[in-house]
Amino acid sequence: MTLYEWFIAALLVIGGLFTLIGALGMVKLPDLYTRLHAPTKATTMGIGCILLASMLMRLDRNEGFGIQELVISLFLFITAPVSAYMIAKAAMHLRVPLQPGSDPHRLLEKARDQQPPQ
Amino acid sequence: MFQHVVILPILLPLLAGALMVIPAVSRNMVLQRRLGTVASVLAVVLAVWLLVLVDHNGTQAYAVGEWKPPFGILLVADRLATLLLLLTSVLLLAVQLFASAGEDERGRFFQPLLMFQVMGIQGAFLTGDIFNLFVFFEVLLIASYALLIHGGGKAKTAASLHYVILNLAGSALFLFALGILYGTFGTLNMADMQANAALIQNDDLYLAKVGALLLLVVFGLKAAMLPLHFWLPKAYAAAPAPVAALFAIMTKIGIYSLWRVHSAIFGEHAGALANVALPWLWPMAWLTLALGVVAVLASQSLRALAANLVIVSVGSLLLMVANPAQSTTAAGLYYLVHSTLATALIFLIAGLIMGQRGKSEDRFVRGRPLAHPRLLGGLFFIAALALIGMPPFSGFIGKALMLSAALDEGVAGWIWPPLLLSSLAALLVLSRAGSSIFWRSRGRAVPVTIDTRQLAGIGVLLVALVLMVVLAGWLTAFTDRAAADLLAGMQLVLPEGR
Amino acid sequence: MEFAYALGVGFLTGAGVFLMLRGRTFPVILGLTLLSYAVNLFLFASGRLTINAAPILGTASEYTDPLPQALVLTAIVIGFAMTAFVLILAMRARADLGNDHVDGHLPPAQLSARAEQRRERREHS
Amino acid sequence: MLNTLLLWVAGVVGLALVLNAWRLVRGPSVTDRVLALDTMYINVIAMIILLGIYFDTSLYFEAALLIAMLGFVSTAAVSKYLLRGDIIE
Amino acid sequence: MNKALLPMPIHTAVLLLTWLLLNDFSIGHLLLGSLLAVLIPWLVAPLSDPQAPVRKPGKALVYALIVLWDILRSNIEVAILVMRPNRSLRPALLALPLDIQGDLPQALLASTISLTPGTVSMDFSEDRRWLYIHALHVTDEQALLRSIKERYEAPLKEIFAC
Amino acid sequence: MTLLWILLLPMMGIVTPLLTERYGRNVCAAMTALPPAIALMLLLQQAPVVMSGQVPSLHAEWIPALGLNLALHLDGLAWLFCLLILGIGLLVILYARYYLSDRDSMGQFYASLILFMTAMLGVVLSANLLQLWLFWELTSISSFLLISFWSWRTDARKGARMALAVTGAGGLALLGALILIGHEVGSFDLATVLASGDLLRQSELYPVILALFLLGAFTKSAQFPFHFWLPHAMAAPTPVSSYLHSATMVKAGVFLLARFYPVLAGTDLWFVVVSLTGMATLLVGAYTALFKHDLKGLLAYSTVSHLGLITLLLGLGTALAPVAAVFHIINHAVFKASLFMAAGIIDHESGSRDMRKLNGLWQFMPVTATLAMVAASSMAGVPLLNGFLSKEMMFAETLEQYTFGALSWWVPLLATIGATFSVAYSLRFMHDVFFNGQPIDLPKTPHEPPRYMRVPVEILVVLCLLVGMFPDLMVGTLLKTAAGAVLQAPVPEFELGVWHGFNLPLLMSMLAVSGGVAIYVNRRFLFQFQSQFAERDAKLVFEASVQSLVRKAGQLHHLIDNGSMQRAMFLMLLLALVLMAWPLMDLLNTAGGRPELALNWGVVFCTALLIAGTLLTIWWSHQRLWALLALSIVGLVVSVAFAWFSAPDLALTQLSVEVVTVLLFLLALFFLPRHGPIMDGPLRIMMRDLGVSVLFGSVVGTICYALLTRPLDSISGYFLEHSKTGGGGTNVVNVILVDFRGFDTLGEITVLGIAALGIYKLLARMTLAMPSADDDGRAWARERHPALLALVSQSLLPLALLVSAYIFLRGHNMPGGGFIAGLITAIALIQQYVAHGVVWMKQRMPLSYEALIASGLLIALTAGLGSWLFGHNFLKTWYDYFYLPGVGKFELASAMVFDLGVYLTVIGATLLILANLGKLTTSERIRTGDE
Ligand code: NA
Ligand code: NA
Repeated sequence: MTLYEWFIAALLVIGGLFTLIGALGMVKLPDLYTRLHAPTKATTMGIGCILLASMLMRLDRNEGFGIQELVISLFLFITAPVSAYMIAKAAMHLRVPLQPGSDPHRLLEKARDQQPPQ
Repeated sequence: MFQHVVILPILLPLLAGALMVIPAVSRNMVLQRRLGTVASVLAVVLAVWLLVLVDHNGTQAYAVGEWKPPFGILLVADRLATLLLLLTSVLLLAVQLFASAGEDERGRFFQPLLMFQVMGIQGAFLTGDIFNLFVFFEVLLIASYALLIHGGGKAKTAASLHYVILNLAGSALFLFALGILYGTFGTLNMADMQANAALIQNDDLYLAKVGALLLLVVFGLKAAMLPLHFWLPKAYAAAPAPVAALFAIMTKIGIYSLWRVHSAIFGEHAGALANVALPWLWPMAWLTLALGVVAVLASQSLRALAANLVIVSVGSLLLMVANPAQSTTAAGLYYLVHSTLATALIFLIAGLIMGQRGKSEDRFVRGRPLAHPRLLGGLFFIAALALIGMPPFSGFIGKALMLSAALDEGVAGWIWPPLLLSSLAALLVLSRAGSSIFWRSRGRAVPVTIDTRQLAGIGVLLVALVLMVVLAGWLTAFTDRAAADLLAGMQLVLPEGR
Repeated sequence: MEFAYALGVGFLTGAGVFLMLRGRTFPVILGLTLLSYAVNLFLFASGRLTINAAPILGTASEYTDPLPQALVLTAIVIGFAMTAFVLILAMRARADLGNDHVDGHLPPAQLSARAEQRRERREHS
Repeated sequence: MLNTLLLWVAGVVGLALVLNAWRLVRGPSVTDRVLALDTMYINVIAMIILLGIYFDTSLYFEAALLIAMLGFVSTAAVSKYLLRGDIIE
Repeated sequence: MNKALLPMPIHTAVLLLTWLLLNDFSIGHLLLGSLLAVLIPWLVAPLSDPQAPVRKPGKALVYALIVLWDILRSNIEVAILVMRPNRSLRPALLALPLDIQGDLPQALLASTISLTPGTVSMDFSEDRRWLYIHALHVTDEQALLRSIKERYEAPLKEIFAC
Repeated sequence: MTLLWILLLPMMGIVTPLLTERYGRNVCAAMTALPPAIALMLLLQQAPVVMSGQVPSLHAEWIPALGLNLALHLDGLAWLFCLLILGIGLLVILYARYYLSDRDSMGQFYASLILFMTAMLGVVLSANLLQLWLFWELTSISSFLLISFWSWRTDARKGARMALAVTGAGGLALLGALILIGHEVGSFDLATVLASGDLLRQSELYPVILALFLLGAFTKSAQFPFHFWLPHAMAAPTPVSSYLHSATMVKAGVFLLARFYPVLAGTDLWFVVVSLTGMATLLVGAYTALFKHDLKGLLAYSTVSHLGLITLLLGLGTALAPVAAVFHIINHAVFKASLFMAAGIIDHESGSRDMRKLNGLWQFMPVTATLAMVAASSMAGVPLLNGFLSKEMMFAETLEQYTFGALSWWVPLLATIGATFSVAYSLRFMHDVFFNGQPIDLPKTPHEPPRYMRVPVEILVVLCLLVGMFPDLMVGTLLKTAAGAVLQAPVPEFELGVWHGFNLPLLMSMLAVSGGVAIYVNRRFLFQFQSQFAERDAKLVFEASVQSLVRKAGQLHHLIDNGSMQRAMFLMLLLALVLMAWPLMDLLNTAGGRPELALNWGVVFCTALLIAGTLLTIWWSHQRLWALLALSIVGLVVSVAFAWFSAPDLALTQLSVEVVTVLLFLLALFFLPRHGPIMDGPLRIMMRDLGVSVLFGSVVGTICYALLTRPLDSISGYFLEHSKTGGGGTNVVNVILVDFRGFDTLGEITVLGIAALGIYKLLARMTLAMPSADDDGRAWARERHPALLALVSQSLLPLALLVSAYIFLRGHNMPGGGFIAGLITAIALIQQYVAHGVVWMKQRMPLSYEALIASGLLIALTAGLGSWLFGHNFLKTWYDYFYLPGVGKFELASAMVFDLGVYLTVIGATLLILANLGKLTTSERIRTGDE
């Protein structure tokens, strides 16, 4: 294996690892709002590394200037925050508790009280 | 140019339908109706042309895209198909005219849907490719779903729900069957499939059998064979009159497919697969007819009665299919044409009657007197005679042909009693129906006009029924030839020159 | 691999059939959807299973059977059209008939159960 | 060598899929399920990209691209459904 | 530039670039891509609301690199956080007072916050003056808010001059 | 040709009354009578030919396949019947002119009457069995119209229906018999059949044929026990009765017996059945007639009785019995027609037919009374009248027969008893009506009828007298010829004299007359005896039995079809299951010889995920949103499976369809209940369904496995080989879709387009209850269109369109194509709908989706039709490579145009569906002011 290949392998391992960590987070984190952080791992580091690996692989095999994977990243980078945003919004609307027994709306007010606008 | 006449019965309605969807056309009722009438008349002309052509020159094939069979889709116009094309286009003309009197304004897209429906039907009759048959089935089904709900109303919605869901399940079964057939035969062309059927061996044989039997369910559902008939009475009774009239051909598509697939592909020549469906078809056909008789007796309204008479005709036809021979097939074919026309006629008449009887609609109860008792009574009388199978209309010829054919095949003992009893039941109930609707009245008639276009539509069917009697000699000879063709199996006809 | 595939198809089919036998429109449509997945996979299987042999010329040395793929594609599209129609029809039925039973009316047993519930609710309030 | 690694990575991604599926089953809130499904979409993208590397083909790229687009559309629609009931108003 | 011909120049550029990313570079694709890059904005222009223009493209590039770096960095931090027992976590709901206005800048800020691990934008207040943020693990809420404002909001404000 | 005119003239005459009705009663009657009158003259003109033993005939082919041809012949029997039909028919036309009131539609009446006349003529003239049947049924039909002429009367309607039912049933039996005969003989030609008597009598099917045949004949001729319909047919106007129930309709049955006498008679079975039936009918009719208070009722039962007599004669088997039968057919026709007419006059002029009220009419209408009494005497069998002669012949023949061996003497005895009652009821008709005191409560004061109303009666009564006194002169030749035609053999010598000397038949006649007088005188005792039997109205019995039949049928039908879709679905799936499982039992090895692919963890995970998703969908089917999420997993795995097993196009399609489906589900879910019952039926049903599902799934799985593990030899090699060279594309699947099987695709996009139109229709005028809160009663979020979502959706749109263009353009060579591209475009636009709402979209993109569908279909169609210009078949594609400096080689293909059609249709259809669905909800919510 060349160094180049080692690099690709490393990217793959990192990608897989972060994907798994995201999934673990989904399983073990205590509430929806904390779990909301998990897909970020998968989308950014996880998928990013794997896509990069794929791109490098293509370059290595001399199949032209194939960096289509960047388009997927572009899409994900644009959409992932909005997905999270919409889910969070829905959760707040449904009053999914932040901490056991809490009302998220109350907490929002509290958060604002702590910091008056400058 | 002439070689394209085979595909025109499909393309013409598609073109007409697509044009009618263009907003400028779809909002202009007059234009739409004219277009529809022109297309319908053209369809009849085309069908006659094709029929004459095929009768003289033999089966015509058309390779779509010029890919040689079995690789491309082949359209096959043989006598059987062309006769049914003619039937369909006559029906279309009648229905189109009738609906143009105002039924088509009770919701949007009626006229184009009519065209699409006919496109699907014509395609199903013409195609020589089993998957293409599925596609055209779906075309005609989705169009029928859309037509069934035309005008709206609770009854239509409720009936549609059953009709649509059951047919969706049927389509799923169709695809299972196609998967199995392709997975064993490796081909989709019907003629090729038939050629392979005789050669199939070992375990593939049983798998192919599964496919063939599944198709029996699929076509049985379309044909309303017991116990797959449950969708029919409601759907027919709820549909708007012209739609119900057009639906008269729907069950016949199932019968047609059974003939095509089970009498030809899996017919005599299919080696170990020969007549694989018959042992199952036989009892179900018989029960269909028997239940049809019971249902006819139980009918409480004209449309329900007509719908149940459809089941009876299906039962009779299935019995003909279940005994594949030239005489039975020919008799069935004649009766098929007759019963389609007669059923359509009674549905159109029922539509007119409903419009004049107020809340009693078409039920066999005392109701408001009709505004046109003589005209409608006369029409009803004619339709009733045709449906019962009494002279001088074509029903008796069809019945007599079937009785005679059953005798030739040595199955008269089974077929005669239900066939004769079904006529008796129809006679009992239709006379009760007529006497309730036309003679037992209360209150005063409300003036209702009957549009000439409605009469024209009915007239088309009447003329067709009369022609069936006058030209019965030619027609029976034709059906005989068609039956012979069908039972000889499908040959992989290569289109001329290509 | 083939066994796993067939297992999946069988499961989908069974589930589809079970749901299609339900009395409410929504489960029935779910069932239809599951069944059409099953059907599509089944039809696809008629060309047998192959890996890394997509029927794109020039990408492999041997290719899988392309015909079933084309058939399944057609079937998917048609299935989509049908599902859409039946879904809207179910809505329409609810609007017209006031309930979501496939027969357009609740069976007597469930009607009485519902009346019971309503009575209880009245008593509670 | 790299192929073996790929299989391992695919296994890991598959495991991630299963873990997310578990969250989908568990809930408890419907938003949890939606979130789990959204994450699963992303996992499937990874899976398909790995497939492409494994088979050394770019045939699956479009599928991955499509999932990226469509996953967003469905998540947005379901959230909208939860918020407003009516997704197109 | 002709507004009628190229209603959305940035889009056109992005589209052309994307087209070339999707396809291998060739003269043919350059032509085809240009055609599409002109045609598509022309089609979708009615469906696009006007947005604040980018005043400082160079800053924007720098900003993108900063965000990328932050993603890398914080990913590792958060990965470790996730692996630790739940009870050591101190999640918090924060309200970020917004200085920047305009849909696009605010959207970019919210997206940036969500993309960088450890924080998720949850909602805007109805008056669009607050952005609610959920943080996975906060020890100093004020510090976090301040860093967001400095590191992301300020550059954005500069880029869009709002 | 004359023959044809005899039939055709009346046939054309059917319309004349309808056309001339408006010109007054006389004109109408005259014009109605004209065609039959000419026909009658033609018939008389044929008399010398026929009497000389020749049989004019006519033959034309009609339906050779069925053996049904147009064949007419005029032998003696036919001539006799034609004479009766036309002659009495003309008299009835004249009579009816006066009988019908102004309220009655004369045109309709005459038209039906002439129709009936034509039918009867057809029956007797037919020389083809099936053609005979055709006219036979026409008589039933036209008599239905005649009996029900006064359709506002319940008894008329019911009587007509009963008559139709009974004769119709008989007609069907007859059809059976005739087809069997034709089958045995090999021809439906009457002459051939009549020459094949031995063949038929020796046939195995002879008993069946005879049974069916007699059923037809007996029902028509009102033979016991099928006689009950005849008295109720008396609800018809009297001219109808005097026509149908004397000379024609009921005579059709005996005509048939006579017609087939040479082929079907001559066996013990025939003689026993026919003579017993005839005798029973004779007795029952005669006995019952006596007790009828209704004038027409009496005559009706008398008719039954006399028909029994004729039948009895045809069943006796003696040499002269058929001659006697023919003779009685003539005589009965003549006297019964006149009697009905007389009864009609009485009814018409007195307003009643009740003999308890009608008394002493002699004073009021002496001429009519005289005529009626002469005719009644003939009916009673008084000497010097025609009825006497044939009755004497009958007595003589009963003495000749030996059908019942040692018990044969019962036949003359019973015949005499029948004749006795016949005398008694005839006496009652004469005495009770014209004498017997004064009329009671008659609605009108009786008087003689108009002059010409009596003429037909006069003519017929004169005939009674003439035939009675000069039989040989009047009917000798006719009888000989007709009997010859019946026997199809030389007629034995017979003598038609008024006086045969004192012999046993005369003694029987005298016994009958004196017995009849005695019975009539002592009728009170008999009436008393009879009154203890509750009279059963056959009409009510019939009606009740029909209703009970309908009810039972209804119950049975409901038992089978209770309107439950679940049952229908269950039966269908069960049938499919059985039909699939059946052949599998023979499959010895599930696994075939094809090597299997190796399993790996990815596949295991995916299968597990698929199964989990499937189970979850079921488990959550009551929690509908959750079920939808579970369904999405399944869809995702299916897409991955397609990708994994080398089907990238399928994966793409599945994915994009999946999303649109989910959106649709979500839209629908807004209006459907979001929760369902967990148990939607009894546990028993659930378990049953579960069982069937498990079996179904395992059967399908087994088949799938069996297929997968067997080698396949398919036509696909051709596609791989010709895709590039013939279709110009390297994506074989796409080339199949747009080229090899482009026709399928054309159908497929048509389906999509139609579905959209259908959904548009479904959504029209749909009123939905808009939920104002979610499941938990929580009000909806206030923000309609979150700004972030709106912004991002906007900015993604051009990107998505670019991707769709990318997928469209490369579809021919790489995964993609018009369909997927169309869906991507559609989804991107729908995303705008989700993000911005319908109103916003409508303002900014006023696009007609119908137009899009139409143009898509038309483009695809045009792409196909284009090849016609080049002399090729529909959808024959074209492609070529071009070079441009700087750009290099590129390909243009007509398939791209076709694909463009697909693309547009998909967009149009998808958006028409979703956007309209959205539109609907918006308008609703604005109206309800739910915000
Ligand atoms: Na973040
Ligand atoms: Na009296």
